[in-house]
Amino acid sequence: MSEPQKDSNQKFKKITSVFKEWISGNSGVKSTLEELGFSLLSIITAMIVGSLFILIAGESPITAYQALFEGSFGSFDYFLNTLWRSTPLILTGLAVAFSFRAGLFNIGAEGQLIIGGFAAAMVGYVFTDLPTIIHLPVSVLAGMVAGGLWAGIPGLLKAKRGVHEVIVTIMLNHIAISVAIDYGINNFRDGGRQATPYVQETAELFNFNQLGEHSILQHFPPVDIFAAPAINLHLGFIFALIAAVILWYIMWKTTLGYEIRAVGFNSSAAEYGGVNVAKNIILAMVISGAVAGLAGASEALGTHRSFISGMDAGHGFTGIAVALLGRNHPIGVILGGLLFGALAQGGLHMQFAGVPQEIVTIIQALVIFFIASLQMFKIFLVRRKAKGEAK
Amino acid sequence: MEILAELFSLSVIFATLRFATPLILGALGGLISERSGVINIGLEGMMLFGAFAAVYGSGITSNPWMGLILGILAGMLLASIHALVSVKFKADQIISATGINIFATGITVFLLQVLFNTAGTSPRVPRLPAWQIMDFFPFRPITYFALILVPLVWIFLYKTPWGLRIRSIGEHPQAADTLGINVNRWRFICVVISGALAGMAGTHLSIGAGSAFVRDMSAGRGFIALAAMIFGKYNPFGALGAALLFGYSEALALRVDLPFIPDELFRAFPYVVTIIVLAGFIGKATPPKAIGKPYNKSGD
Amino acid sequence: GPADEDENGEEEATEPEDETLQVGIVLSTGGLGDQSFNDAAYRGLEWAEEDFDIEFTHIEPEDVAEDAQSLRQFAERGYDLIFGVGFQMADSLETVAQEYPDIKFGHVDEDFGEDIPDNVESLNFAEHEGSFLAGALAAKVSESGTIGYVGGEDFGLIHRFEGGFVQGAQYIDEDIEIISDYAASFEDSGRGREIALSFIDRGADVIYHAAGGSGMGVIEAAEESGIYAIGVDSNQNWVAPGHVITSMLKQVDNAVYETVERVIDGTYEGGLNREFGLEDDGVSLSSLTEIDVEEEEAVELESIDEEDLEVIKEMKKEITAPHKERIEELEQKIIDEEIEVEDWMFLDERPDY
Amino acid sequence: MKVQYFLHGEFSFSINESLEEIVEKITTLLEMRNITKVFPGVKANDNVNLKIRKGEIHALVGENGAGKSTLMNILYGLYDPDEGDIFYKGEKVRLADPIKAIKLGIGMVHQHFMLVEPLTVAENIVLGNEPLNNNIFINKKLAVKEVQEISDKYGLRVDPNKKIENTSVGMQQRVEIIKILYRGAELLIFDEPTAVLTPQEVVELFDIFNALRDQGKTIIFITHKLGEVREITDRLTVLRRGQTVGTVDTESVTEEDVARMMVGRDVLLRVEKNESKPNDEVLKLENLTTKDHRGVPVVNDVSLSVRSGEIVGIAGVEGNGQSEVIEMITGLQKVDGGKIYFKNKDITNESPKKIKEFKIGHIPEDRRKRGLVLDFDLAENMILGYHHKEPFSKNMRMNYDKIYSYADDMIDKYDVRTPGYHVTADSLSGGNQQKVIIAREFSHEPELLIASQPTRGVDIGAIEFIHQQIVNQRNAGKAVLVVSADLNEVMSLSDRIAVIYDGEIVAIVNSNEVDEFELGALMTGSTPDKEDAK
Ligand SMILES: Nc1ncnc2c1ncn2[C@@H]1O[C@H](COP(=O)(O)OP(=O)(O)OP(=O)(O)O)[C@@H](O)[C@H]1O
Ligand SMILES: Nc1ncnc2c1ncn2[C@@H]1O[C@H](COP(=O)(O)OP(=O)(O)OP(=O)(O)O)[C@@H](O)[C@H]1O
Ligand SMILES: [Mg+2]
Ligand SMILES: [Mg+2]
Repeated sequence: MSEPQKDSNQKFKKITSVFKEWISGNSGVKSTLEELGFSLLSIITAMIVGSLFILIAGESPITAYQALFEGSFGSFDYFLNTLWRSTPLILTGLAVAFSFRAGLFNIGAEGQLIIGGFAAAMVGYVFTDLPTIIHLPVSVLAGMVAGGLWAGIPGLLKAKRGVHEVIVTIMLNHIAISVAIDYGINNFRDGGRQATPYVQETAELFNFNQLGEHSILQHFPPVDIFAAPAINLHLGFIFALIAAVILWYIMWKTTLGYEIRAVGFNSSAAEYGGVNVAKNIILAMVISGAVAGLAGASEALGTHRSFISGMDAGHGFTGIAVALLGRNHPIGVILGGLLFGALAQGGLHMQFAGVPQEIVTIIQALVIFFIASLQMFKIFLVRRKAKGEAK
Repeated sequence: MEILAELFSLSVIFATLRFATPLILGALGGLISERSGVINIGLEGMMLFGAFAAVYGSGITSNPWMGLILGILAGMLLASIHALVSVKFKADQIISATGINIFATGITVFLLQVLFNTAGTSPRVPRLPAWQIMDFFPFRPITYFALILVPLVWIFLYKTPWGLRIRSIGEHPQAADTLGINVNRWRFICVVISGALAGMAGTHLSIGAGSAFVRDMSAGRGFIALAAMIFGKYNPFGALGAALLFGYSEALALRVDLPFIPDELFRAFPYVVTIIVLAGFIGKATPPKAIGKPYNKSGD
Repeated sequence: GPADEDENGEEEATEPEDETLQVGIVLSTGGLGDQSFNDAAYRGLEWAEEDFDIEFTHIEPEDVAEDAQSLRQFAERGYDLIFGVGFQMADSLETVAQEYPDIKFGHVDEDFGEDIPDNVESLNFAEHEGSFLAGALAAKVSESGTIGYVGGEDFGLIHRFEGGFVQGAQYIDEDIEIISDYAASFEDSGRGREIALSFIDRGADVIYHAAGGSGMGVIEAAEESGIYAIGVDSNQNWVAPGHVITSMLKQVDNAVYETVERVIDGTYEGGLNREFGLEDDGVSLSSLTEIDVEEEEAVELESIDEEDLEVIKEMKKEITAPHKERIEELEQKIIDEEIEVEDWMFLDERPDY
Repeated sequence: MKVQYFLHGEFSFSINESLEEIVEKITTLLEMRNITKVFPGVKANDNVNLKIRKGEIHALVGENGAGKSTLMNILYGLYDPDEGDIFYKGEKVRLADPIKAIKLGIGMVHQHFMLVEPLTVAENIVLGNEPLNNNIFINKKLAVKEVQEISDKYGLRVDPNKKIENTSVGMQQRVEIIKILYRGAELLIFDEPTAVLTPQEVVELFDIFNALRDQGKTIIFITHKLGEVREITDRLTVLRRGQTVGTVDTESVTEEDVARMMVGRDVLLRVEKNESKPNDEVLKLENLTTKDHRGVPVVNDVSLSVRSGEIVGIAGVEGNGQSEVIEMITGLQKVDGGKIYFKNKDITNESPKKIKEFKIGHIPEDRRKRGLVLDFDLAENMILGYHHKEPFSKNMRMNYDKIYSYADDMIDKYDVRTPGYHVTADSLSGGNQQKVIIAREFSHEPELLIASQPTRGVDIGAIEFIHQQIVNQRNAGKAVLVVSADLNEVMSLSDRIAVIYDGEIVAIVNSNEVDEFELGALMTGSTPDKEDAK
């Protein structure tokens, strides 16, 4: 603190090291830009191909994309709602990415999200006399714990029994639906909604459009811009960002992260290095599941104020794509989540322009294909460059 | 006693086979792809797209056999995308297959709207005829195909040179490469075959057993097929056994009321059983060694 | 918010013109093609478009999180009348309606109770009453003494169908065997078919479904096993000619049409929960004796041919016509409140049967 | 003028070529001319020239990363050269893929075996060229028969029906050889075939080489062991940093000459060490036993002690239990019977983490599998096993500043050839990977150092360095336990040698009291009393 110069230098170092780590080649900012460029290029390519489908549907791609962009970034409200839509995607993306780093494929984020959402909503509903300061954290934690335990099952089986985690997580996705939706909602709902009862106000995640109502904040003029009822953004988004930072910190700054990555890359070497492989596999799955559970809690307590059937909306699977788009790095995952969130948010506006909403789904898939395939193009370019340099 | 009789009644056995049909086909498809080293969690999407195309084909030609062909072709088409992205362009196989699944949900509903002007259930179309064999077995053709394919796939994998090559490619692609076997071409072919089988499974859902396309009608069967494949230890007969077990528990669940277990939870029974069996008795299903890794010849 | 309504409105290509009534409808997830209330509500607007000076736009939210946004988008774009479909959307609609007191709203399938906002008209249907008749007919038609019910997802509204059906069947025959199960999905026709086949294995010869796309499987199973199915929501008699003895019609189309009509007339009354039952044909069975319009339409659309129509005619004559009087009698009794059909929607514990 | 030459193919001569040139042309089977191959960031081959004569055994030597494997992979059609031409039997050829090479009669036994483990020997051999029944099914019988024939003809003992995963390394190598003979190879390339063999197996391999040469085959032989070059080859070519240093007749040079050519300076070929001064007992194994998954003992009743200030070597043919002994000491494998004492403390079945804390350093036998996380950068690899300790971390927080500066130091001190600590271990050559491990294990000043195959696949320059480091440890009063398949290494490093056979220690001898062949005999179990027992 006494040496601000040095302090900021170190900060800069840290920031650049984040980027460096993001790029596997460790070759610095230049290739980060390249990376972004390629992602952008593949998104553009996907949209060009997507426009073929729009033409098939008999609409104008230009109008459609204008609406898409308008709807996701066209106004402050829309932008905030893009953030809102990306919240569960960032969280499931982080969950999947974290497990990937440990060499595990958590295809069960979907199930963990469901179980987490259900647990959070139940805790949020059942306790009636708790103050917010206790009720909210307890409800959120309930979701994380439930998701974590749910993911702990495949972790445990993998670590102790060598059972492939993919098959177990697929099974658990189906079981989660049975437990939380078929059985859970059926036994706890009141009224005709296919949902658990609304959670108590004390367990609701704070919505940004309530900022103006806050006793202290309402005197700040800028707070007004949040006042629109159309804004759905809630505290869950902040949780997602915090989760990204925490996971990044765990993964790259702690011995736990070091050990998890070692196990992920080479469990024999990790074992040789004194790492308890089984413990780390279980931990990695539990952490991953807890984050997916947080996604469920955030949707249940923030977006729907209850656990509602259809709430998962395939976020767990989209999370796989988000994680891979983001190269399993928290920053990449946030960007990937934002992209898919923007597609979802803007997709609604595209419908108003007469384009079937499935276009959004198709574009999501195309983005995945092109990001993946353009990797090839990049390798080609890099090789060309290397050859040039070597000569 | 009645329950006991029910456990092995003909109707349960028939229902088991009906449930198992798409699972067997999916599992065989997954098996061929994964034996060559390419993970195929895109079976779900290929099934769904196959189901749609079969309805379209049967609808416009009024010939369900054309529907079958189109269903198979559709599965192959999606599989070629998966192969192109993951084998040729060497992208991560899981990301590519995830893309396939997302794409299939989007494209089927999109085409439903463009072609049938509905987003939910297609019109009914001519379905494959029931083939009564010996006045006894009451199945649709694809069920027989699935059963016949099990030994065929087994013979293909274990008795023919192609099978030998495929197995070696999945275990040690460099070894195959050094003997002049074109690893990536074979992988491409295997993925496309798996798409054909998944497409056939989807066809069974839409115009084999049924007669119309309903959005998202694959309803997770592709994933269950994958589970059957792993559960069956990457062996065609093992996959058959696993698919039959899953089918059996589903068939039973619909017919027998078990005491103590709420109905809704009993639906999860096959999945729970699978986990318990995997954890307790069957032990490890060892996947092919080179699975999931794109093959790079000469560092290119 | 409402403040920047103008800004947004101006840029839109679909800016509503002044005279024409602009109607928006947000369908519930599952969307168009569900052969149920989404389709029916949409159809009601199509009719209205033919008869009145209106334009309408529909939106299918990608997931439940989009409901409120979709409604609000219509409001922000200055639509005059906005419909929401499905009980899952009710809370969203209530919120948005309160934000835009000057816009009129309509909602299908949820009773808002006393607190209904002044600018909302809710359209509700006594599915249990219609299902009662379906159950009664099933019991009449069944020769085996075993009938079945297949639901889609397992929740309140769908229990209402089940409840009506069970009560109707038991009214006719106290000892009738009724088997029921839920497909846990509105889209899994494969499971719907297998459930129906398992019923058939257990002797069922009439099966009623309230299972959306999964119900397609039920009808297919009935057709291939040579037993009878009862359709739901829309007229499904033509789907498997000769095997669907009737359909429990839920006239969402009429109701929606009439709401538009009232807005055009200026007789629209907000703050009202409308109930449509047997009395006003809000729910009913399709004709047990005559060919219905929808069945004729199906021929025009070439979904079925004349021969199929003959089969339907024949079936009606042989199978359902003999029970017409009894069913009509029951209908009257319900209308006269001589028979009280219990609504199972809010039951915590469904009775054993 | 065109001449049909009886050995191979057609040659064209111009009238003004000298006789020498013509003879050269006729006897040359293969010529690689100005070959250049670039990998991202590396010029693996830089204008390399190589001429191979018909019927010779030609050694290709050079340090790790000199470009030997790359050159051979180009010849076998696996890599496409960026520049340069290949002439085979006088004709310019383009080797687009292995099929082309195989058709021409070129076969290669790769450094890492190219065998599919769950398949049988015969299946591996016929893979890609399967004999058929009805044009559809593999004719297994014929396959086995053909394999048997080749096996008989060249004296290559294999069991055609055994699965590869159940065969010894030596047999796997013979399978590789049969694989290429089955395809009618004339020119056989061997990339470091002896690295994994026992002395006896090497002798066998060389017999095979001779038999092949007698049958008119030509052999290119890559090795790091100059004794082997001396023993079996006719000529040798040296590569250094991707370039050809030269080709010479083996007889005309000494090992020192070759070593100098390879590294560009003088090299110490023998380990220099003085008399050992052993002190207290540091490690004591008492009746150590472990069983495999079938319950068969793999290590049986092994007792051994290592004192401070001495190097004890374990000699043995691979697969006789030495790996398990090491893994039991280091906590990586469960001990089923017996005790392990470290400085009189019972450490039986302690966790690997605990064992590390006792200051027991371990250089594992398989650096790629155990020793390194290949996808980690060097810095992270340098702290593997010590990552939870200060200064690298505190309270679970990693301190990367410290880690990086430590890694820099280690790279300097242990002469790791790398652009920096930020590259992944994967991108280093084998020798340099080994140095990373050595740096890591030595820098924590172990009381007991366990070194398993410390120089396997490592070039002479690096071997010299690694051996010196090990001797330094011993001189500093540390206890050292060395396991090596390389007899030379065991003999020159160790003060005492324990010979292990079939899971049991069959003899413990002073290293200056035995010779290579006595040891070799002990290792294969042919001790007099053993034979009596049978
Ligand atoms: N596929 C590849 N991609 C990138 N670089 C490579 C590749 N193969 C080899 N190299 C690099 O090319 C150089 C030469 O490698 P090569 O394998 O030919 O060496 P070598 O002489 O066989 O070494 P060793 O004695 O260790 O086997 C090395 O610097 C190596 O890192
Ligand atoms: N794709 C690659 N990129 C960079 N370097 C590579 C690549 N593939 C191989 N190499 C390097 O090429 C060199 C030669 O590889 P090779 O397989 O011959 O190993 P090696 O150095 O001989 O080690 P060892 O014999 O101990 O396994 C090694 O340094 C290896 O790391
Ligand atoms: Mg090499
Ligand atoms: Mg080497």
